[in-house]
Amino acid sequence: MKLITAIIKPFKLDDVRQAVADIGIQGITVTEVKGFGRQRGHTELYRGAEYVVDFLPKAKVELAVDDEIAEQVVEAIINTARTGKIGDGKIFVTQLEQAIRIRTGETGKEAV
Amino acid sequence: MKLITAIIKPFKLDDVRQAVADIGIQGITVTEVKGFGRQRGHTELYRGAEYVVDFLPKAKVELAVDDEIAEQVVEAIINTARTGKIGDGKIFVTQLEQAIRIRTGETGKEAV
Amino acid sequence: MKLITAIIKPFKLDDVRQAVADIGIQGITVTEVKGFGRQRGHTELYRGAEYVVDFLPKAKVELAVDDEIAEQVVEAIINTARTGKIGDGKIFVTQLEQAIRIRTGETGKEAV
Amino acid sequence: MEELATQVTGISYALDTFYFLVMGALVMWMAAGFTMLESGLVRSKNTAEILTKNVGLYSIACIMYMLCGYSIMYPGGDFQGGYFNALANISILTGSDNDAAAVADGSYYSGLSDFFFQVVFVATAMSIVSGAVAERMKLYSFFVFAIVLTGFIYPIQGFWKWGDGWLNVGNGDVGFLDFAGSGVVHMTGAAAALAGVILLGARKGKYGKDGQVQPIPGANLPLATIGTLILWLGWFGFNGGSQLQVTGIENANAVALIFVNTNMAAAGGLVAAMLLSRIWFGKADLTMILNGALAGLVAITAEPLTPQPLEATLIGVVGGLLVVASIVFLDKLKIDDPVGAISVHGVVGAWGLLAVPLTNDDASMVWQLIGLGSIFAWVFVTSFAVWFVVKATMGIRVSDEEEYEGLDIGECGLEAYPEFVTTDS
Amino acid sequence: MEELATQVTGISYALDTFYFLVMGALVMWMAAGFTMLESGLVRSKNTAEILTKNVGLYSIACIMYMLCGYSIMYPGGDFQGGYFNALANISILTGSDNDAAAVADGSYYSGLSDFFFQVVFVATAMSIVSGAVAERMKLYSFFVFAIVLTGFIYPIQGFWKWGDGWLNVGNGDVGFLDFAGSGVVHMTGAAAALAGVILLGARKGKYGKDGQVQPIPGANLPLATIGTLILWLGWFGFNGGSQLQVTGIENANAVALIFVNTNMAAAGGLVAAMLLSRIWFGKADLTMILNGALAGLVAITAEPLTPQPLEATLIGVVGGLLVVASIVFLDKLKIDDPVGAISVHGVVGAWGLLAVPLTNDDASMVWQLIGLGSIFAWVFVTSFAVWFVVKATMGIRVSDEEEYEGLDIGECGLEAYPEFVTTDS
Amino acid sequence: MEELATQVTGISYALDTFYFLVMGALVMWMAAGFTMLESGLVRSKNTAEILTKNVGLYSIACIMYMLCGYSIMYPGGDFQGGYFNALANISILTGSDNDAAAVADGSYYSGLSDFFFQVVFVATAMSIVSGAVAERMKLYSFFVFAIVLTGFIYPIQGFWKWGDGWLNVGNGDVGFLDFAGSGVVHMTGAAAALAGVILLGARKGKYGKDGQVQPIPGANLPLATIGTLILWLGWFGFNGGSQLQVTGIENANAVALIFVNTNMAAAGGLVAAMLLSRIWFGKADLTMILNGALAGLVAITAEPLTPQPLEATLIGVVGGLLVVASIVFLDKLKIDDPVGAISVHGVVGAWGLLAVPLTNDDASMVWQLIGLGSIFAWVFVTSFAVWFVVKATMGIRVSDEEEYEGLDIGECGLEAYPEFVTTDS
Ligand SMILES: Nc1ncnc2c1ncn2[C@@H]1O[C@H](COP(=O)(O)OP(=O)(O)O)[C@@H](O)[C@H]1O
Ligand SMILES: Nc1ncnc2c1ncn2[C@@H]1O[C@H](COP(=O)(O)OP(=O)(O)O)[C@@H](O)[C@H]1O
Ligand SMILES: Nc1ncnc2c1ncn2[C@@H]1O[C@H](COP(=O)(O)OP(=O)(O)O)[C@@H](O)[C@H]1O
Repeated sequence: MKLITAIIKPFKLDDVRQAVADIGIQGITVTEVKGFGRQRGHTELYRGAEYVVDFLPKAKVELAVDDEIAEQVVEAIINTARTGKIGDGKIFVTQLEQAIRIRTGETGKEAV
Repeated sequence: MKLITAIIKPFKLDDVRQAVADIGIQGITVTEVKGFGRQRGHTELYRGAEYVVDFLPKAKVELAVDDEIAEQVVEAIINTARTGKIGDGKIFVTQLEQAIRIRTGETGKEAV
Repeated sequence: MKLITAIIKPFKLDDVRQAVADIGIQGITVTEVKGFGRQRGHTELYRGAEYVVDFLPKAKVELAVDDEIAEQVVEAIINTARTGKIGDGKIFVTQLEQAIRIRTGETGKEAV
Repeated sequence: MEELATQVTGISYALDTFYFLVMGALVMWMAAGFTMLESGLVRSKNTAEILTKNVGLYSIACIMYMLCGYSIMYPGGDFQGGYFNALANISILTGSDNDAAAVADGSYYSGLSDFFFQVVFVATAMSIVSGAVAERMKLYSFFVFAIVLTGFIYPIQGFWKWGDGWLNVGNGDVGFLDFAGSGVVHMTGAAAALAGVILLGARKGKYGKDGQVQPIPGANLPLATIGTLILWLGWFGFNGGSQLQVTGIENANAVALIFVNTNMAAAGGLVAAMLLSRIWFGKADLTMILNGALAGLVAITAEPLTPQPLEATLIGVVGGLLVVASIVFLDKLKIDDPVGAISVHGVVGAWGLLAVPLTNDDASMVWQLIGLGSIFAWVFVTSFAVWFVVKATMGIRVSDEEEYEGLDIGECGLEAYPEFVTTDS
Repeated sequence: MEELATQVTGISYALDTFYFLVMGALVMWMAAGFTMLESGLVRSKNTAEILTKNVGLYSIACIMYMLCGYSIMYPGGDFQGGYFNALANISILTGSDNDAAAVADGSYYSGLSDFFFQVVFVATAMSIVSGAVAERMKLYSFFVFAIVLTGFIYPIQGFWKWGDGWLNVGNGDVGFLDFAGSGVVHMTGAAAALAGVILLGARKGKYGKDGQVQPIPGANLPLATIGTLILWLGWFGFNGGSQLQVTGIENANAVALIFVNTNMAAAGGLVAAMLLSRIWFGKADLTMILNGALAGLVAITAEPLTPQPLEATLIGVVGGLLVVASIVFLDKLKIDDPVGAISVHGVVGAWGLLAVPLTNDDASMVWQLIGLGSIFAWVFVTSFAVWFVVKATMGIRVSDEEEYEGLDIGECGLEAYPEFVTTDS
Repeated sequence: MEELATQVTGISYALDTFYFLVMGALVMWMAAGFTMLESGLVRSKNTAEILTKNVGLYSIACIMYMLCGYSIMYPGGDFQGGYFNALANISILTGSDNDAAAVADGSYYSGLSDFFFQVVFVATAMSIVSGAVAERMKLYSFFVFAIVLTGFIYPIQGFWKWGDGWLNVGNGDVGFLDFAGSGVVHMTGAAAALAGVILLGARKGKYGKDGQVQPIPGANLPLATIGTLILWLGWFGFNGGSQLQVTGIENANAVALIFVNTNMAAAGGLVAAMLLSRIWFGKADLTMILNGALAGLVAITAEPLTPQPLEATLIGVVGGLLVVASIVFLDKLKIDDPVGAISVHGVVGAWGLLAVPLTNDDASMVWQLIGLGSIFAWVFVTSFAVWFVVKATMGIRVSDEEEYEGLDIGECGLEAYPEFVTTDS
């Protein structure tokens, strides 16, 4: 199994969820994160002094998937999360040794 | 070493912490995440219009553990986090190449 | 490639960012997490009753880096995040199978 | 004896002036009510901007009404029929006030206390607009409109009724009554808002592709609630002060009855909206409930003096039912009003005007409709024109990116809650 | 001459009426104080519901008191001993008020201003209940209780004292005094709350297995603080208006002294709670400090007129000490009161009653105890019965799941702070 | 006839007393304004502490002013030149008030109403300090200073001007005027704050190594905004009550003019700050805008009666411009004032004093400078000494760790927003 972690623009989250659901992924876990990258944050002003809020809000999407569909999932994320503008984010894939569904104790493919 | 990541129901967090502490785990890291899965979110209402809040708050627990006790930890989490109802969550296990304690620079087993 | 995950004290975040940027890392992703460890939380008081807030706010920094500079990055983090006091945090390193830049579809080294 | 009479006159004058000032201060406090209500019902990313809009519009309203609005609305004896002649009548700037002779002549309170009371009314009308156009309008375009509304559009129709113009009872056979301004103030604000909203369009994402409503919940309901309660308190001044005098048994009784009726109408509106919301939606939707209380208040404003307390409660009840239905209905028409201002002040303002003849025989339904129609038409048409010009020149809507990112950063450069982690919405 | 006398009477009547209305408006403002205080001291997931409860109960109280409460409490001359006969006396619905003859006869303010002042008192009593039962009670069960308390339970005991019933000084050798309602209003609210809390039980998780207290911190302390300051301000109306008249040197001096004493008692209570909290717990617990100020206010309410300012301060100090001890003690008894209402209004309300004889010789300790005991017994027993019936029929407590998820979603269908990320609690 | 005269006197006395109490209640309400303003402009981790500070200082101010401040400031006829003799004059503690004879002699309002009005002024002065020293000062050290300022430093300079001391017009050729306290109250607060800030130092991280300003945004701008609007409302009492009497045509007109001018100055200050902020920084910085309104209010406080409304607006405009410039300038000097209190109340307070001769011929620029200088010098020097002693004994600054973790945990043991997830800052 693979653990796919995608850092995406938050407003793309709904589309990405839809896209992976279409492939048959039934569950994902999302975290609000701050991204620092080539895309720059914005400038704020407070009482005459400027300062840079240098992070950007991003959504981190984690999905555990079966090896067979991993590539397909990655493709789907790329296609939906891409705007073509800087800051679209990254996808990281790592090897997942085991996945267990707590409720049933099922493992592996059955668990995700 | 293994990195064990468990997505659990938030109100089970204290029990899980206790259970893994009993096994001798001294540290864990917890993140508030939003889970999308088979368990459905709830419906809200605003000015006459309904809408679905389709995520559920979940706690993501991360523990770096020594290979030897990994299984035991997983068992402990399953046993305490299980309610038997849908949405109990998942446990993911990945291989950890290295763990370092920043304060001392210790690595591996000593570090976790 | 490696995925380096560092749990650090939040007020060290800026220094760590600076340090890894100096090595040439262009992007990082940061999550606010709660840490439970040897370092204890603080006691609060509410209407005459005490209670322990037993977690500490920590920053989780994730960086995908090329194998070659992984060690250098880990060193840099250790050096800047260390205060020598308990609670400085941990660094975990895992193997990254793949990294993709969503915007361009670049993979591997080019992507991070 | 004569000395005593002078003393008594001085006391009477002082009491009426003091009453007027206290009532005016309560109405001024309504500015805080609108500010909190609106800042609670927008998203967090637009909160600093709506705060800025509200405090800004209040100040602009005061300045414009001082510079010309007051003299347009109350041209006084010298008024010869031309609105703009009225600009000459700017004694307010010289701060002269009634002397003993004027008082002997029948002036029973300070002219400046009248100005103070009136100026906070204009601000109220303008506050109504800011809620309806929230979360997407450019800040300075809004302020330009505020200048025109408070300096000209409002005072001109205000003159019709309260400045002794053609809509005033006593001028021929006119039977149009609007005691404290369901029409002159509230419907005016709503008409201006409606014109703005039509030209502005809905917030991005409010209406789905198939027309379904996608709610955009307000970020901070305690603020919306305290805003409503502030308005409720301030309304005692709004209606109670509109009696204009408290001395004398009759006046004192009148003010007391107005306080009771104002309170009962709000209570009735709130309970009605709560029950309707419970029956219709299955839940006690707090935002509807708050709008219900405000609807009760708007409904009783046109005539808080002739109904008995029980009747006042029922007038409020109808207001509360109407406002819930109206909010749902306007959403069907895709008229996007984040705080429900058009429903509360416009639809229910009209109801308030039409309810007058039910308890007051001096009003005729025909004249109420004439008054309603002419005020609405005047304000809507002129406002539409002004918004149109502003749109064509400065633009009235922020860019899509700014709307997405929030107006706080774009317009104010800061965030209302910089430290709090919010979900992106 | 006669004309002048008439004018003077008109002014006097107007001033007393106006004073009464302003004081009443300040008391109405206390509704906002309770609303904010309570919404700051509950968890974020129960905030919209407590807001709904507060604005709803205020409205219900106004309607019930108009429909029957006022006539039960003040049956007037026609009262023949039977409480429910009083229902006949509903002149309030017809809005008649004093005419010149009645004023000549000694009526010195508008009857409707009296109703306005009284109605906001009932709402105050009911507000006290909502805080104590917060975070676990069903919304509509609460409203059913509100109907009974404000329409019947409160007015009946109110009649005993203020409606010229058996507890009123002047009726035989009665020496029970309760100037503005430490007992009639505050302890009444607390007794009703206590009955409810006993039947309702504590919030899940408040008390650990071994009985230790597990604090459930309030989500928003700025709101709790502004709520307290609103109550402080409103209390000037609560106590100051209870003099019932301001004209005449003596009355004016009395109202001034009441303002000063009210303020000093609050200050004393606050400082005392702060110091005790510092010594006992080692920290300046803000929630205790706020309760201390309210305790000072409740304590002085039974007699704000006979103490000197320094004595008033000390009466407040004792209130402030008592409230801190009481809150800790009630938690030991596992009486779970999220906002401390039972301690502030009940325990300290009793202290207020007992403090009257210290400075006022017209009160006797025995009669203070009789009054205290009979009001408490009446309200507690009848409230218990009503809560019991409601529990047996509609139920009073939400399900465990709803309590865990928060009452906002369950009862109101929305969230108070939908965008803000909160830790699950 | 005589009876009627007595009645009229009673009414007149009552009206003036009632007016004074209502104005005083409005000023008391300013305490809530400062509390909200400051709690909105600090970081969330210091919010509970600033709330505690504000409610605590208000209470301390009331107690100290009762115990000795009032008699020092208004020693009355018995005053022989020695300040501390004044301590004998503590009739306030015995609650005696004017009787008929005293009223016949010319006392036209209750002495206790005067105390009430004055006591809320002291609290205002002290509130100014708390904002400037926020986020780093020890709670109890602050309270110790509060005791000294409100009990001694403030009353002594207050005596100079308002207690008929050497700065009062009528004493020889003195031409110093300060109607409602731009100097006596506002600049006093600012001078004490400045002394504290100098000894205390800036918040960690406020100024970068190369001296650049690193903004520390306030956590909750809706609170800051409602705080400002509360202050705006309260200021009608602050300035309007300082006329001291409302009966008589002239007094009533004066109070009305003061209301209007107060309102216009605030509006002018707000708009000026908004435009300057727009031009200078490119954005409508809400915090500057709010400070602009307060600056307008402070500016008009020294003389709200002689300017015409348009002049009042302009005096406010200058205040609004000054405050923006001053805030930026003080940051250059590394004087760290989280809420801008020194600029709003000090710099603009001075402007208010200097603006008096522009419209009032009774004031001379020389005497305005003398008054300004002597008040500032007295307050600054004595405050500096007190802060210095406190620093040397108890310490005034919390430890670096406590400052980093937030004063809420350290001083109050709890958090203001315990459930909300905040970014660490
Ligand atoms: N090496 C990295 N490790 C972890 N996260 C990264 C890395 N590089 C970028 N990111 C994340 O991806 C986001 C987008 O990256 P950015 O450089 O701004 O644009 P792009 O995705 O177009 O290359 C960043 O905000 C950050 O959250
Ligand atoms: N494939 C997956 N990858 C990542 N997280 C998942 C995945 N499936 C489920 N989850 C997480 O686990 C939670 C519980 O899953 P759910 O399907 O609701 O019930 P159950 O755990 O009983 O199967 C989800 O809310 C989500 O956070
Ligand atoms: N085994 C572990 N797995 C995951 N996170 C850990 C583990 N041990 C510690 N941590 C994280 O590291 C932080 C610091 O650990 P702690 O034991 O307090 O001090 P130190 O870093 O000095 O050993 C913890 O707050 C927790 O977030």
